[in-house]
Amino acid sequence: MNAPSTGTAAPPLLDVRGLQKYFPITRGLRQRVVAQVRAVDGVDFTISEGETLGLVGESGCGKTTASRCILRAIDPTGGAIVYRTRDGRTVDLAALSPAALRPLRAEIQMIFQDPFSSLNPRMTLLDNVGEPLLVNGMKNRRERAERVAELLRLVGLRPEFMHRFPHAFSGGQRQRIGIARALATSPRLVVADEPVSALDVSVQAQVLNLLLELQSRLKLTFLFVAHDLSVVRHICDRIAVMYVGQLVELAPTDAIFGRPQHPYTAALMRAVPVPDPRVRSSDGILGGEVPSPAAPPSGCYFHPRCRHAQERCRVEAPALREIAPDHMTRCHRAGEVAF
Amino acid sequence: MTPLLSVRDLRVSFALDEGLVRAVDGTSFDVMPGQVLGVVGESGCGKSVTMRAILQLIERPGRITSGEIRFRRRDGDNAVDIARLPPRGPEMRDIRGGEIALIPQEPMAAFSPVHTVGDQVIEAILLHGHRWQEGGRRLRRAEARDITVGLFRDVGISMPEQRIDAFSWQLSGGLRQRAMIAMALSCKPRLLIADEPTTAIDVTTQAQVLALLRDLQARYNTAIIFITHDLGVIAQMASYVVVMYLGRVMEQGPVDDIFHNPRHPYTKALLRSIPSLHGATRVALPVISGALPHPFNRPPGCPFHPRCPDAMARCAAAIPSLQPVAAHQLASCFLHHDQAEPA
Amino acid sequence: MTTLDAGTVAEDRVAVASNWRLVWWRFRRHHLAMLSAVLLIGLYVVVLMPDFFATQDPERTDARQAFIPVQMVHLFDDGKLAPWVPAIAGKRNPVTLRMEWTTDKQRKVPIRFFAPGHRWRVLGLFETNLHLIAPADPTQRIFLLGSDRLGRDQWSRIMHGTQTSMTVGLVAVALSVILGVVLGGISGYVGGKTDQVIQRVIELLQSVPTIPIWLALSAALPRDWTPTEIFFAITVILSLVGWTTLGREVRGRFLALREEDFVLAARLAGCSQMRIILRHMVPTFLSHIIATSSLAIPVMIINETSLSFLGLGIRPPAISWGVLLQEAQNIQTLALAPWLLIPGLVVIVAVLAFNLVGDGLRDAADPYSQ
Amino acid sequence: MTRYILRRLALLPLLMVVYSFVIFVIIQAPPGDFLTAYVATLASSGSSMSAEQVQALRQQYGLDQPMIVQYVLWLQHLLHGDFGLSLEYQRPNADLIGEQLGLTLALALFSLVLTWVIAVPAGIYSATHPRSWGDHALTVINYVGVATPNFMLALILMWIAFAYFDISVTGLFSPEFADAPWSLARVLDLLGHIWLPALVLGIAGTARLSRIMRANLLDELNKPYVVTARAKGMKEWRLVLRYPVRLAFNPLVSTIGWYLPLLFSGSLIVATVMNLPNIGPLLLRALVNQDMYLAGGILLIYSFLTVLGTLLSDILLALIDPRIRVEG
Repeated sequence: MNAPSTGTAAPPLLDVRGLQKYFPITRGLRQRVVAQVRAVDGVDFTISEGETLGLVGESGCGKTTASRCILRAIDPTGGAIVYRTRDGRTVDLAALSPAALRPLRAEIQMIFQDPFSSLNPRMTLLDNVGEPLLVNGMKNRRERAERVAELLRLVGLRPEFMHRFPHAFSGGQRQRIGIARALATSPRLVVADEPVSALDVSVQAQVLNLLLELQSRLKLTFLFVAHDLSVVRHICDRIAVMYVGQLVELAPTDAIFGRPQHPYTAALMRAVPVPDPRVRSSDGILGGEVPSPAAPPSGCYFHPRCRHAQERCRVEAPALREIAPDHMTRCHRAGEVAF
Repeated sequence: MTPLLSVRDLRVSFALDEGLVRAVDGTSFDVMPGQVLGVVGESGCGKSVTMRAILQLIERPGRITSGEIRFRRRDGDNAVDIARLPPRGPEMRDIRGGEIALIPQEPMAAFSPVHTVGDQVIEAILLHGHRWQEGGRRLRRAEARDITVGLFRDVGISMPEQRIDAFSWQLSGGLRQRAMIAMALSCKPRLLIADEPTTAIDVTTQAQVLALLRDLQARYNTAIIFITHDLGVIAQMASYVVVMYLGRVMEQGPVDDIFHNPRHPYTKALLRSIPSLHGATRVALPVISGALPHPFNRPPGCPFHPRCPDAMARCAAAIPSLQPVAAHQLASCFLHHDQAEPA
Repeated sequence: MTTLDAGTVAEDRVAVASNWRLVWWRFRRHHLAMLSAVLLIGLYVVVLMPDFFATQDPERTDARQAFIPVQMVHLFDDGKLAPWVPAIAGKRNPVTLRMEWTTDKQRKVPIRFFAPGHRWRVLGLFETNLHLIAPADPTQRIFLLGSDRLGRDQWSRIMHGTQTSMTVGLVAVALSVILGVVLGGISGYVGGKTDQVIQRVIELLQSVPTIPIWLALSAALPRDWTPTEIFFAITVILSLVGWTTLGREVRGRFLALREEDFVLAARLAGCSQMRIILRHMVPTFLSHIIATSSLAIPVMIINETSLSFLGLGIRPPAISWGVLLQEAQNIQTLALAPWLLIPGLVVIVAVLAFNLVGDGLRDAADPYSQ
Repeated sequence: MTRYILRRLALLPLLMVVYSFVIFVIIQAPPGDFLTAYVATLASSGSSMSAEQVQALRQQYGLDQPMIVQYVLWLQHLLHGDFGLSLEYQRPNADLIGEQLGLTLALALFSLVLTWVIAVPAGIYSATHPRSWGDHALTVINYVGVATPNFMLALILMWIAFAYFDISVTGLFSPEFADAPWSLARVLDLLGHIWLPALVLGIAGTARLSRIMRANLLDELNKPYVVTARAKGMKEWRLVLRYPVRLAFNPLVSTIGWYLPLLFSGSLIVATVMNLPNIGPLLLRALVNQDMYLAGGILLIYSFLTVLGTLLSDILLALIDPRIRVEG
């Protein structure tokens, strides 16, 4: 592990505390609120400068919603998102007005999942990649073109491409363009939302390599949202696992893969088919289905599917606790049994 | 052993306004009775089109231009050439659903949203009623309904009596795919084609569905063609693997040989480029350079040669044919033989 | 990291083709739509200067020249280029005592192209007497499409009717577009209560039988208004109901676009609301708006024609296609002078052309759909 | 489902109040009131009315009151089924409208049925045989059908019938049945006449509907569930009718919502041209003669019918689409 370890002297770049996002379910003509979908329900984590935190879970677990809250693409219902700016101030992103937020946008950028819908098809690469520069004050077109050329070279594309439109490029190339746009304003924190899951296997490796290379060259900090555990393991320093809107485990990559401290994490890892016919991964398949975040089960949300569940798990909701140094888990029985 | 299904030099092309797309360009492989054959490849490699061709479900502007799809309807019988059967004729309809069944990719879209799932399964049973009812009497709807409830129970759907009257959009992704599997199994097919059956569902649900398929396969000894882009799924499910790229078979062989002794540069590169749960982390992965070519822009010669690290002058000029390279392994690569496709 | 090989992307003009160029390339493939577009351009040239195409004053009446049949233009005489129309021969019907006219191909009335005739003003700027077609003898009258019961020249009247009807369609749609884009945009962008109110208004307007309401509104127009005032009132009335379709379309696009990744990317880049709307959203649905508008024009034309035909739209002395068709209301007259239906054919052709162009545009509007 | 219908029904009176107000404003808009027009009519026919008489009538009708009071008065009368008196005909408006309403409805409904009977099979054929000669022919017919104003079509048909076959295709009855009491023979005579105006009225709608059907069905035919059904081994035509056609039908049912207003609009013109017994021509005369309560009554009837039609089509849609039925 060559990234800086966490929780030491320097304060974190991002400190998310009790993040909540509820979506109301409305009925009828008067839009009466009948229920709340707790998409994100009290999530805490920190990200240190230069590290990559993986946010993992199955669809509907709230990982995407949480990452969009951090970007303030959507407004969180509650909680704080404390961010340390380039000039050393700490601000709560969750509390900022849109106007106060705008200057900070340059520091926090996003890489999208779908390389086809994330670029404006009616704008050339120069305009697509150069737009963040333009709205952040680089009005001179020549200057902008030079910077775009530099960015394209950085992500492995030819600068001459800048006068082309996105439709001229393949999925992998478009993903590079999206990365170039995200890097245009020299951000410090990059939220990557499933950046390789829409790509073909042979292209996925190219983009993963590019992300690793850019991180070490530009000292980037990544929040890496993904569902593919092998990709997450490959690229992340620490991993946060989400289940029904909550964080269930948070630990350094080696620790979590070496000795998961939550039964869901363990089941998730066992469920990944190993690309080696000599290794059979059949034991301990997780039964049942992910519950709806509009009506989660009592006690521990995972207890109906957990083979280690006891009476306590049914009634008492476990809190996130530190089971080993830097290793957090939300399980009553962690440490008692091996998962 | 004689193969159940034998595909020989299959070619399928789509005549689009912008030009001709050769989606499948000379594909050959066999499926043995009771075997799970894995077909793996990236987008545009023609794996799904090949499977649709086997069911004669290619829609205009696509058509099978040449090749054979020989299928043995009963043990000991001579095989019929599906590629020669009229797509909408009675024999093809009898094979479809009756002897070769399909598990599609998107269980959500694969059910009609305005008919109950039970209705759609019952219909499949009634269509091939003679497979359940020996002696000519037509199957009654109530009987088909009972069979469906049994099938639902078989594939692990709880409360099958209630679920049978549900609409597909009222079921979870996992249940939908189970219902789809029940429908595919409804007429005891000899061959099951699973077209990326777990791509649209989550990993824990995927594990359930894969376990179910393995279990059913062991119970009924049905042959399965399993199509996927996920090498992990292939390794866990298949006993024999076909690797496709741009409409052609690059390599095929027993699963262990493909994963531990790959011969074709494409297979090798593909296996190396996936991050695993065990390898070194945060290091550069070996990559396949370049991108998949646009379908209108097929390279001449071996389709993989522009991205191939071992490409030779000859690779751009001639197309290597699929030849044996080991006891049970075949590859189409000039590194291993010098047989070219006749021009 | 090595620079990617560009060989996979052909270094061609498609790569640097803008959205509008792609739309144009796709539109060009629809041959019928192209043909229709040329026809429409021709019609709008007539709109600009109907007098140039008219052979005489559209209001000139002559009871002795009523119901003259179509005088077909012939280009060649004896193999030489010498355009002419056949002369008219009249005979009084001994039973009905009505004049009945036939064309006599033996007697030729020579005509000339780009020749002088009655005086008119080009776009109201300067005076000229140049016409596309004029009889060689300026004292003579020719009736290329026959004459009506008052002996007015139908060809010239159709030219002037074209000006009115095509303009009504265009102006009414322009008003609808303004209303639709503004209200639909507000509805889609603001959302919430405003959206609900606008949506209910649209539903209310769409569930009303339009012709009766239009008739009632037109009937409410003061009798003493000038033709110009009536003209604008009618266009306003037409667009009052016509904007709803566009409003819905714009709203739908806004809602869909708000969810697009590239719009979110623009927001995250720090773009202002105004910039997102003008630079990202509007260009994306502009081509759809144009396509929908071009499909709305023919609807407006048919509606205007219907209202005028019923006597509650454009009123004489103003001339529109609908006004001309009032002459064809009587079946006995029609049996005598079937050419009075020709304005109707003009309506059909114009509407057909608009629909073909609109459909072609709609198909071409989204070059990124595939 | 029942709640959904009840909620929609509850909304109906509210909508009618809104419409009635808008209509009242419109019919009030012409300068002067109907008494002025009436006096003018009387004067032109030679008779006259004293100022006292006019004043008395003005009071009787509440014309000296502010507009909102007049509206409330009108609404009160309407609620008691009193549509007022026609100036021109000197008869109750309710009778005038009632005489024509049945045949107006018959024409619209007959046209609606005819439209569906022609458009749906044509649309299915076009979608299942795309780019065939039949499809191209239907496309041409559709384009021309949409482009032809229906009064134009009526004129052409009448002209051809009159000029070449010397028959009259106007009216809904043969002369001998025009004023006869209802009998089986009269109904048959009606059916023999009504199809032509119904066709003229429905031609544009038929063209639009069959294009919608074609587009919907083409969309549906590309959906994965069609592949699933084919993979079951179904017969092609059975499959098409059972799945994609069934689904393509839903958006078609919702077209009734806008198609009914279109039909009523069209029937006004067609009835005027073809001289049919219909409330359309009645409205036209009423508007021209400023017979305002008659016009208002007819406009209200039109609105009521279309609102009712939309409601029925929504209920129908909910009935055939489980996604709306279950969720709604």
